[in-house]
Amino acid sequence: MHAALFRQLYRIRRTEEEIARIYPSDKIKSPVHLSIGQEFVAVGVAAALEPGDAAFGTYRGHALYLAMGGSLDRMMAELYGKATGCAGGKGGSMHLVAPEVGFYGASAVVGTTIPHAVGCALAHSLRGSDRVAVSMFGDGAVEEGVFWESLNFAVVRRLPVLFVCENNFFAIHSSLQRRQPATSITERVQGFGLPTRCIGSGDVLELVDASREAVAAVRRGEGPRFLEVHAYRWKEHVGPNEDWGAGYRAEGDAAPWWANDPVRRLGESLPASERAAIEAAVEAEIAAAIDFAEQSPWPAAEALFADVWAGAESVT
Amino acid sequence: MHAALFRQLYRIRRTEEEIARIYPSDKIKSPVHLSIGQEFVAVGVAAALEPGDAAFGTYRGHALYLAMGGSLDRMMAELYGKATGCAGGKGGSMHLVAPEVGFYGASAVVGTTIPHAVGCALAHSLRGSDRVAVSMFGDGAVEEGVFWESLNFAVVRRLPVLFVCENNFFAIHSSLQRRQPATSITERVQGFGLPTRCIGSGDVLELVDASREAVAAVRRGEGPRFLEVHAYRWKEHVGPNEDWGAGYRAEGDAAPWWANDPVRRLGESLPASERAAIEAAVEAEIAAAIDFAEQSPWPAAEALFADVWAGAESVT
Amino acid sequence: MSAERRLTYSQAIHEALAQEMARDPAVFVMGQGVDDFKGCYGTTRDLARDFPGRCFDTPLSEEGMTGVAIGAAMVGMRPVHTHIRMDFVLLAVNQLLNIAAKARYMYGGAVSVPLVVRGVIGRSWGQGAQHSQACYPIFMHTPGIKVVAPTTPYDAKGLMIQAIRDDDPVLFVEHRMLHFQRGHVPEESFAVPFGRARVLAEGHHLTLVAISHMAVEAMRAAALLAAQGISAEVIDPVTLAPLDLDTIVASARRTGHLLVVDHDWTFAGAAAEVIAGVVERLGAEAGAVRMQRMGLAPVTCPTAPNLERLFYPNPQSIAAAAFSLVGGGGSWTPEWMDAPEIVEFKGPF
Amino acid sequence: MSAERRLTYSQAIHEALAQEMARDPAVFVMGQGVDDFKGCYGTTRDLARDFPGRCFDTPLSEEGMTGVAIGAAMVGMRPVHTHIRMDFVLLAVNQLLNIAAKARYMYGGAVSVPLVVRGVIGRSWGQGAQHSQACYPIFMHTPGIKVVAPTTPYDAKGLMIQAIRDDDPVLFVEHRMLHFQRGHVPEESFAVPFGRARVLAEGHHLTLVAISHMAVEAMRAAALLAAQGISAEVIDPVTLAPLDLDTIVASARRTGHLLVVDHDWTFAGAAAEVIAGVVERLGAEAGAVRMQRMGLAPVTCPTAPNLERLFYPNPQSIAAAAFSLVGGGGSWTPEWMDAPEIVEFKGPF
Ligand SMILES: Cc1ncc(C[n+]2csc(CCOP(=O)(O)OP(=O)(O)O)c2C)c(N)n1
Ligand SMILES: Cc1ncc(C[n+]2csc(CCOP(=O)(O)OP(=O)(O)O)c2C)c(N)n1
Ligand SMILES: [Mg+2]
Ligand SMILES: [Mg+2]
Repeated sequence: MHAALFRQLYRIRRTEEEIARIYPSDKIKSPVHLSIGQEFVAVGVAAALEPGDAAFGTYRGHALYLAMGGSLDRMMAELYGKATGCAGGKGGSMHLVAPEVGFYGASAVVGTTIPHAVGCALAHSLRGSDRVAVSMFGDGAVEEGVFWESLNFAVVRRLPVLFVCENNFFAIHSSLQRRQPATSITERVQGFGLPTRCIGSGDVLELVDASREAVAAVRRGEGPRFLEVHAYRWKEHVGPNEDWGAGYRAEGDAAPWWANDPVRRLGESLPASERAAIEAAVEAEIAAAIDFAEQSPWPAAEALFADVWAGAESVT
Repeated sequence: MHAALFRQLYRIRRTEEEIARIYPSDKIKSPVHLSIGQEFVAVGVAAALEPGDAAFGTYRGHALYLAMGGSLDRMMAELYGKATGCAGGKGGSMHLVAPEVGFYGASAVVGTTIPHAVGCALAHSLRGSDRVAVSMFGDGAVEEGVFWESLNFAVVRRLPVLFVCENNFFAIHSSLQRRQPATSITERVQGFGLPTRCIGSGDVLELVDASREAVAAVRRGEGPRFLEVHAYRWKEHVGPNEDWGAGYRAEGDAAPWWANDPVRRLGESLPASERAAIEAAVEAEIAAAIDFAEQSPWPAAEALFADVWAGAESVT
Repeated sequence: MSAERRLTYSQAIHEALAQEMARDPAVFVMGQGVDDFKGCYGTTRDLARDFPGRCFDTPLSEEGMTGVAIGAAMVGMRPVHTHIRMDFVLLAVNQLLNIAAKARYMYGGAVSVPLVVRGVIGRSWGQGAQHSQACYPIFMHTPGIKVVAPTTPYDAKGLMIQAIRDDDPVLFVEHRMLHFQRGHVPEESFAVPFGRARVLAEGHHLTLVAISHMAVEAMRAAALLAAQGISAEVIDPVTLAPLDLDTIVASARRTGHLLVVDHDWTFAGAAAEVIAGVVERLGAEAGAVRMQRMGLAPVTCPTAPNLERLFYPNPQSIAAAAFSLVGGGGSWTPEWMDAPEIVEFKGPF
Repeated sequence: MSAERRLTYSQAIHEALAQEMARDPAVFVMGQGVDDFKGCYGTTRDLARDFPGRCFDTPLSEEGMTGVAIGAAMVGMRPVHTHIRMDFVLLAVNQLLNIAAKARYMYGGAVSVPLVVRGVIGRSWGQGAQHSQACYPIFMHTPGIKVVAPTTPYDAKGLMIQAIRDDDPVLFVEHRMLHFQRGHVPEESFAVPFGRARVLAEGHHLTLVAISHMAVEAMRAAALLAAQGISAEVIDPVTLAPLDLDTIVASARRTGHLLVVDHDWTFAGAAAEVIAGVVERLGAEAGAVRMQRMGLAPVTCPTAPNLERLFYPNPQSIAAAAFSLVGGGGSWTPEWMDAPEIVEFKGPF
């Protein structure tokens, strides 16, 4: 398992580092929200899922898309705005999607996909399926009323959904304590009477265990569960740079997270040769994906008018 | 105090009974949501307020409007759609308003006035005033995301607002257990870290005490508080009739509330002569209000175009 | 024989829902009160009994429940989400415009949202400011969501079936005063295609394009006008997006006069679109048609009965406007006609 | 001398806010990130420092915080609620339309809501489906809320001051590509009244009515057209509700050609209103003016740069449409003009 998890983590980390490297070239003409430092959250949760399960995420979605098994080539092409992108070049970094692996899409409006996961769980429940839906969102999303509405309905109907709050303590430049009460997110959710757990360690293995336990219970029909996972964003909110000088957070706060970096730690736990093989394979895959993106064609002009409606009709 | 409370309770009860009596005549051409059986909630809370405090309510708003000191004449005229109504006949039963006594208005969209009370409290806080804002809403409003958004902000900013949830266990024909988790509303709110209290007794005196304690703390700057008050709606959701035959609730559930009727109980605690005097005065006041409403003129045709904009300008 | 089968608009919607639920297990109905004894004006009555688990009540969470419906639709279900008042759909605009209307496009065709949102609109018994709005222009304006507003029981059934089968999100607009109107409805399942207006009455002096319940009022106005020797063609657009401009333009070109009567404010609304669309389509010939809009007074809806009467277009005011548009000389005050469905309505709310 | 004082649009808004906050203690600024180091494109920078407690960050709760602003306004405060993207205002439509726009009327004049809502609109750097919408027709359509969309720094300052002082709710529309445009702005406080369009360039062959950033693009188109001997009058409506139809009608009547260029979809939108309003106002003379709309492609906004270029009107496409509207013979393909503010923009987001 360690090798597989490391591969996932390393692949996401390096992919995003490459995105940051490429970004100043203006080849990626759209905002990117990097998960560098937080990859373990998506990786740890996705490791607990089975085929047929589904996940719904956010604009900070490269990690979840890849952890769910989305094509790296098509993601990179999407960032470049190419026809071969997972959204045909029409969605960009904020709207990754891969229904073929159960990733039903990312949205740039905070909180909006939370009820979609619940609706997917409702569909599973109406169909008598034992598949599970996962909703991943940030600490900021908890402030949107739709989170509480979604939680309420999921609990009332005992739906097979796992809520995962990726708490990185900031929404853009605004710290958690400026936006939310002193009680923890988990404490507030507990009041709704569902099992919750908070993982503050940054340990991907602990998260995998917790996710497996939670997903198994949800799959058994025990109703929704909630996980809060602490993490830290290493880059600026949007874009390829660091922003320690901006003044809204202290570089020192990041130090424990750097020291604790799950990518490095898991890598170190592997035999050197195994690790080197994984790294080499991933590097080759990323280089190929960038190449794929660069070589791919732009969408044809007609693509502008495609995909508005299901049929060919023009409506407005 | 008992006499004053009884007067308020009796006045609201009898006013609404008169509305129910008049309603089949079609003189009141707009939906009415009666508080019969629940009057003690508005009365108990309003008894804790001082001049300059403010309250925000719902379409089931006759009780709060009157408890805050709104003019009975103008309320009755408003129900009749007359020019002398508190909203000039343009709002009807669902949009009572009386800023002169701190009642900033009722809305027909569930949950909408909750953030207004918080905004009013914000204004008090920005001005350094020690006035308090009260938000009254039903159990159904707790399902709207805006409730949680409002609660969150009030706690973060420690605003001088008292939230009062009037829990009558139904939203239209839908029972609480179909709509919300098994945990109580109070338990769910507690997670936000503010002091809460739930009054299940239907006892107006207990509620007055609880409200005074809560309002005093809020006024001292201790931040928001939350009260849940159980009550029971005796009439149909909207309209003048009973609806025990409709099948969505059992008449037996109402029995304890009838037995416990605070209007009757408080009345019985008064000396007979004092009670009789209050009743006679209230009956005369109600008769006069009905007469006022019936005699008042319709709004002039020009009133159609007034009050859209602050200035005289026509915009669209 | 089938021509004699008459149902109310409410029954027609009910029949469409029941037939589609029987046909396709992916179809389900959700919304506040859909399973209660009133059954949303009867449109959902007994569906919860006949289709266990597939017609259910929801919490009071419009934004969240719309998102839930969207999520279910994304994975292949066909929800019909019912709102007893369109005004409450204003709580769900974010989910409908930012997600439902955009999902297919922003995901490059990978995701569909086959969702029907029913919104009940319109006057009745002093509903006032927040319980009477039409709101459809909001949805017409944004690509990716269709808007239909049937007037007859026949169209209500056929368009509901079409809306459910359609792979795009559809806003289904129902006027409360139409629910108990009766008309011919075949028993068998049938779909009415989107984008076709109906000519309710033929005429040659002027074209009345009238939306939703205004089509009923316009037919009454046409009767008043006929008595003055003015022959009005009455067109019900039926679907607002897509809009059948062809039928409207052909009629307007023929009559030379176009009065658009909306059950909504005119400013930046559906009636503005009809006029602008006709003008563009006619191009250099636009001068051959006199055009005008008519709709709600540009104010919030009042509850006082006398003001409410002035707020809405009615057969009298429509006929008077039409009369002056065609240049009918002198001053004519058409007689007041009470609409029975409005006079008789006192609930259910 | 004052004529030489040039500010950016962003600085002009900042100056308006600071001057009004200094003048009236009831004025305060709230919104996500308004007190951070980016200060909403600089428009709110340092206000938190200069006016302690009166410029503050909020949780991510658009509906709730809009309600909070409304509640504060009801009791006499004058909040300026800032949204870094108009798309997020879609979460608050219920509070804005069901409450802010209606409070005065449904409470019979007893309550005012002097609220300013700032919404940043428009393209930039592949913002895509959910970060680029204009949304103003939603608000234009409903009585009780005003909508302004200034184009120049001068108007940005003067209209912000007017909006804050106005006793009605006002939606203040700012295009991201305008924030760093420069222009003359007097230092003293001044208010620009609502309801007056500006003629940005005089001309006699056709009238270009262009909204928000499209006014900048239309001026470029006018330059292309001038080189072809076509003289375009460019009108910036400045305020969308109220709309200054007088100025537009007078110009269109004179030029005989009206092209409305919107930074939004045309269907049931602002451009439809302009056309319908002009048609009604001209009445029997409407045939003397050729009219047409132009706006976003009727699709969701894509992120691929080549598609985004096709999605928006640009000087070239505006000039070409104008050329064919005035009946310019033959085929003319105007040269492509890159807009510097678009090419240079790469954030801040
Ligand atoms: C409804 C809405 N409001 C505001 C924004 C602007 N915005 C984009 S990302 C973001 C921060 C969200 O914080 P969080 O949920 O903690 O996620 P993170 O970015 O930290 O991963 C905000 C406020 C938005 N996209 N959507
Ligand atoms: C946003 C919204 N959704 C739905 C409705 C329809 N509606 C009117 S009253 C009501 C029930 C509200 O229940 P509750 O808050 O418990 O108040 P009660 O009527 O019991 O006093 C509903 C659902 C509404 N008015 N507003
Ligand atoms: Mg965060
Ligand atoms: Mg209730």
